[in-house]
Amino acid sequence: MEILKISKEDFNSFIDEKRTASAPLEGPGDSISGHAEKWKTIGVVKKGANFVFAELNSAAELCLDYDVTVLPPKKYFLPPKETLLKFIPKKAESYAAVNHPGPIALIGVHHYDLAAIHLMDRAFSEGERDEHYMKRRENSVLIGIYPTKHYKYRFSSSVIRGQFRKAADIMLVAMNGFFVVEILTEKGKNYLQGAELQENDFSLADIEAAANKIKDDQKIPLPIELVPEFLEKNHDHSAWDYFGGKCFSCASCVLVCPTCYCFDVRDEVDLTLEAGKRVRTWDSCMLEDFALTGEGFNFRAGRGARFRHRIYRKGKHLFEKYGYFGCVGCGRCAGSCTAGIAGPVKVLKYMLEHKQ
Amino acid sequence: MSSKPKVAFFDFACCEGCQLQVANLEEEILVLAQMVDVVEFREVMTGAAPAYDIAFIEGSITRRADENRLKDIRNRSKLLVAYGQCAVSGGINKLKNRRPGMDEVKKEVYGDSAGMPHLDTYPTKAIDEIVAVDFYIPGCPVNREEFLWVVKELLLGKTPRLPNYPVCVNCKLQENACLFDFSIICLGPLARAGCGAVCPANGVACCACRGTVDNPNKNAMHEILLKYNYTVEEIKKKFDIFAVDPEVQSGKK
Amino acid sequence: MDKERGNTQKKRNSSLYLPEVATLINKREMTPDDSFFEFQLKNRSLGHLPGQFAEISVPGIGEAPISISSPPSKSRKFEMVIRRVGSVTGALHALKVGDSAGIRGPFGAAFPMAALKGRNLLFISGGIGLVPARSAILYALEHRQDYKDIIILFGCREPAQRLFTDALAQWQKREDIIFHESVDRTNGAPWHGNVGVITTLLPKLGKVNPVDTYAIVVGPPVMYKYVIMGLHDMDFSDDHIILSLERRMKCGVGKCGHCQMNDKYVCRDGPVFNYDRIKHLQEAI
Amino acid sequence: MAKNNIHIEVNHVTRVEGHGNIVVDAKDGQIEKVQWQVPEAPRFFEAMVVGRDYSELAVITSRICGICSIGHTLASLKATEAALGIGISETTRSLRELLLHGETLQSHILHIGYLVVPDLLRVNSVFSLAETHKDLLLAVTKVHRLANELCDIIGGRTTHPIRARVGRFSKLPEKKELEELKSRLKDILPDLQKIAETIKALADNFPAFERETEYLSLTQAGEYAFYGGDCITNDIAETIPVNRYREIVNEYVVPQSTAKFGKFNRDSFMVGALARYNNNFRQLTSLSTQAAEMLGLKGISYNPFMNNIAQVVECVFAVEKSMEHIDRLLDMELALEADKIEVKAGSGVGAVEVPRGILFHEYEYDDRGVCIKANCVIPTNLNHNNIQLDFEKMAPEFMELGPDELRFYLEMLVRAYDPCISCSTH
Ligand SMILES: Cc1cc2nc3c(=O)[nH]c(=O)nc-3n(C[C@H](O)[C@H](O)[C@H](O)COP(=O)(O)OP(=O)(O)OC[C@H]3O[C@@H](n4cnc5c(N)ncnc54)[C@H](O)[C@@H]3O)c2cc1C
Ligand code: SF4
Ligand code: SF4
Ligand code: SF4
Repeated sequence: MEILKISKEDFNSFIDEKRTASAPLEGPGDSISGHAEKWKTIGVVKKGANFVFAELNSAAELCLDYDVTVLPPKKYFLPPKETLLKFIPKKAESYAAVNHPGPIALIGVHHYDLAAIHLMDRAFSEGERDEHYMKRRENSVLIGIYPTKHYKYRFSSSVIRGQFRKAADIMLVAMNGFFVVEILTEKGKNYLQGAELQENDFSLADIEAAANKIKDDQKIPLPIELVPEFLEKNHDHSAWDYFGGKCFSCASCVLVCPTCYCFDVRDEVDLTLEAGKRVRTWDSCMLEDFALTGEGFNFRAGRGARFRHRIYRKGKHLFEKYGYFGCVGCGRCAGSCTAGIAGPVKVLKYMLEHKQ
Repeated sequence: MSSKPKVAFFDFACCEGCQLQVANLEEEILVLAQMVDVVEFREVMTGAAPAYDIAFIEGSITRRADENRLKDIRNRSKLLVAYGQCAVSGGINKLKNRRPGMDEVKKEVYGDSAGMPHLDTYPTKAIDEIVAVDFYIPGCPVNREEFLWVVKELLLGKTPRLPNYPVCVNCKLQENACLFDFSIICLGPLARAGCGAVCPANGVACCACRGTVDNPNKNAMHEILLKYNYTVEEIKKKFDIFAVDPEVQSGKK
Repeated sequence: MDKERGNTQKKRNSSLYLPEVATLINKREMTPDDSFFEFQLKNRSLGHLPGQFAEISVPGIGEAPISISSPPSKSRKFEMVIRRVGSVTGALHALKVGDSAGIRGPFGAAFPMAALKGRNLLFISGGIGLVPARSAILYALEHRQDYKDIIILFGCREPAQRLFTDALAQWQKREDIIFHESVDRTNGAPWHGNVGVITTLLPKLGKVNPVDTYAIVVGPPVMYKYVIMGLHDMDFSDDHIILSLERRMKCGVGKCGHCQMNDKYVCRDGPVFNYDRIKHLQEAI
Repeated sequence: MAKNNIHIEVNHVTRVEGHGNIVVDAKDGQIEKVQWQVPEAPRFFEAMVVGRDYSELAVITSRICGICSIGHTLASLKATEAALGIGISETTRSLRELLLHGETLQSHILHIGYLVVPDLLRVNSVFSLAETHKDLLLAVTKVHRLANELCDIIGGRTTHPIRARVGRFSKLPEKKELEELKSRLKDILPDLQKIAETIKALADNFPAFERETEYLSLTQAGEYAFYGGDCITNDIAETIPVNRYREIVNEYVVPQSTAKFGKFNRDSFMVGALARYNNNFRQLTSLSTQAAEMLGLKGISYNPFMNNIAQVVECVFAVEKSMEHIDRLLDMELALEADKIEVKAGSGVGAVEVPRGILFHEYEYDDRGVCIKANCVIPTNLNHNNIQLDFEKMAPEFMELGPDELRFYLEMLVRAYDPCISCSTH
């Protein structure tokens, strides 16, 4: 849409202003404008040896030069635990929806995470629209960047295409003390109103170069278009027993995955039993009881079957449904798996090497 | 609820740290005291009652006399909840059972007086080795939130079901750095979650104080141990601290 | 054969998960574990089709998917049969007439009753599978002239677990229905009918025209494999076998992931499936 | 029935930690038997730890007592560090002292607010105070909650601390947390004042009973001792280093108790807040000195019921000291220390003052750092004998009041010691 630039200092003071603003905001889209709320501003910060997305207390905390965050930004749109409804226990007349997110800005979202958000957007808007997720998305501005630091498990270049641009409102590229600012949406443009934006003197080629600066060590070992069919044919591959035998069913791989969104719903009440809420929490298909029914049948009782399901969801089911590979190649699952088995690259390689 | 359920708290051999967690509920314990009728709780009140709707049992059993007292409580209770790892598995008190025999144990502590009758003891038993237990609240100590949650579930007539997934889930949600990344052997992948991964979050390996998940993948653990040059015995010894046997499915939920 | 769906719940701006209120107007015990419930919505009919389900909830306890067992109706009333297995079903059993519950739905794909017009219908229901099947059976009986033969096979574990005993007795008597029933074992109860698993009823049907007949099969997971084998023996083709599957479910609208088998969401793509559409799915049966 | 025939049998005194019984028999106005019995089930910790790795000892012995788990953890760490020859940094020391003060505050306020006040008001439990003394209860819960949160922030958990390890802390508090903690500590001083005033108003209900005994505690130059120091009593002129603790505690087994008894220069001694106060009161901080004066504690007291009052004074002390340590920590560069310990054979003793008095742990390790011998001497151990001797003096003096009152005051005396009975039996 538009390509401008801003100095890093100006950018930082601008987001700090947004963060602390108390006057009514001209926000993106109808849902935000008129709110007298400040922008909750989320950015990448350091936590011990790792990076995480967290609310910024100051723009100075931002670390845009990072390898990967522990959890993906999905936690802001599908929180690990959120209240869907409130009620008075045992009084069905009292059910009321809870859904009024304030505006948030996410700064420094890597392109693969944006691709994942695009996929989540599809999942939560298509069919029955999930207002809880969608309102949060509508009330958010996503400011993306291209990875600038190597991460040994990343393989995003072999699986994502341009879809990340469908989620991003703004893309940044850091260059010589400046950010090149690519404004992709009206929302992004509104957000940046009042920022010290200057004419751009960089070429598109510069952006391209920056976007592709970091080369991945890993890649999906076959053309992704062929993956669904490959998986379809290998439902009974020895890989499932092999990996199932090593898997702890700990769900680390799912919790850190930006394209996993399975959830559980349950009721919580106050100790007085006078008020309660229906909450949604993250759940995971890798956990043993995930498919256990009330009458005690477990439809995915085996570790291998659960492991296979996760891989199929990424490489086949989501791919076929949305037209984009269901894994964005962030490598988080590979990096967080204690057993060292969760990465799709590793799994596909094993399958190719061990033709059943 | 028509009339408030009569609730009692009892303790056997233990450090009473779990009932302290109940006391640590602060203002909430006053709310709790309005929701239920606390009829017996020796540590904080004077009073006794003939029967209970819910009896919370803390501690493990180490003597015949305590065994009888426990059976008597069971007979007078509709629901019996074992809370704290001492009650659930025998907990730390079972370390005693790892020693060659009770005589040696007694001698170690009481020396020449070890033979005196009032010092008698037998190998530590968990509560469900003696009476039927309806619900378990594991942990050393119990997690206050989980205790309250169980109480609420019972008040609502629900069946409290403990998390059946490993501590790693709690860890990931807190975005802790995994201890294996620092070559620290953590029992988290086998241990039952629900503690909020307090130990890894504080830089210390999980030692499975809440027992294991129903179906821990011990083969996977064996492989990891080999990778880090540990023996199975060394790990089993870690599980011994809280009397958890990853080889035996406890069936405790 | 295309999916048939009722008019799903009115679009709600606030939340997909916000239930409406339904009042319990009638309840009776059918077996020690199963009770019959009749609910009434405030100001609309549920608008379901046979085989659909709704999410029913008790605030503070939780929500559970339950089949609607009454046939489609313009009235505000609908019926369910609920087996007490855990927390939510237990709390529902504790409801008294006049109490209310939360309702979302109807959800899911229905039995293709319109597409089956002019055919023979073979209902095979095991245990609580009779509950969803009942809405289709009653629908077919209400539109008796639309269908040719109606065959009903019902089996359950023991006589004490028979549901809708009055209806079973009626169907037994009706001239325009072929009805057979069996129990796995009598367990000491007086019983003069067949004893044996439900597939032992199939040979009693004699020659059934597999081309003109559709089998509607609902029962516990273990039942499907054997019933399908039996139907294959009777030369049924896979597209003439219609199943209703059960899975764990949380949202009912194809998001939470619990009911997923391969790429299908049982809550949206099912629970009613044509067997030929799912037989290749390793996680289906 | 003769008027002065009394039989009292309290089977498990309530509102104390653990199981203790009181038995009194009197015929014709003559006490025939008065006994403090400890039937608590022993857990045999000294045998449990044999064969375990040095790194696990504090984790295990922390479970001796839920209420003073921090004290056990610290005594255990000190013993292990003494045995392995490990020093600790300023930061670690300050954090440990902070933890210890948090625990003292937590334990004392719980005892005073939940267990003693009901006696002073003659009700069965703190639950009955929810309506009549709401303000007091809210002050008590506020202080108790903060004390717990302090332990949480510094130790990683309120009970059975996680971060305190051999030679180091496995995680450090954030400066922000420390600053906030300090301002909240300041905040509760008025609440403590309110609690102190309430206790003062009720203090007449403590009986005027006295029995002089030997008071044992740690002492050190310059500071009212909790974490460091040597042993002192009012009967000795020179301090005795903690590694010679066996000369002082002289434990022995009696048939009435599964917990061991002890004695030094007299037939019994007393440990705990009053013993610390009696030995070290000149070293109290300014606010705690004021609190002592306000509560009528001046100089040495021989009334064991004053242990409760000394606890109130120590609450104020703990808050003041905690704030000091926080200031000290805020001035330091807080950096996580590496876990690098070289094991060797050796033995060592660690002692700290825990809420109920002086606590000793002693371990011996082999060259792989595996424990081969252990001994733990718990403060309530050391008090049992003193309770017994107080009973023997008190029973005849209070018999006049009738059996119900006698029983009441004997129970109240037991509570005054704030005994941790399961801990003493361990
Ligand atoms: C499409 C569809 C239609 C249905 N129709 C009907 C119907 O018409 N009638 C009907 O009665 N039912 C029906 N069901 C089943 C019904 O939804 C379940 O029985 C119900 O959800 C159980 O909920 P609950 O809260 O009562 O049980 P829960 O309390 O959730 O669990 C019940 C039992 O499951 C086991 N269990 C559950 N979770 C765990 C765990 N984590 N660990 C160990 N054990 C566990 C326990 O043994 C427990 O007793 C249908 C289900 C579907 C999907
Ligand atoms: S992270 Fe690894 S061990 Fe854990 S569930 Fe995933 S694949 Fe299994
Ligand atoms: S499957 Fe693994 S690599 Fe792919 S998006 Fe999920 S976490 Fe990232
Ligand atoms: S630190 Fe332990 S509990 Fe946490 S993720 Fe790693 S293995 Fe799991």
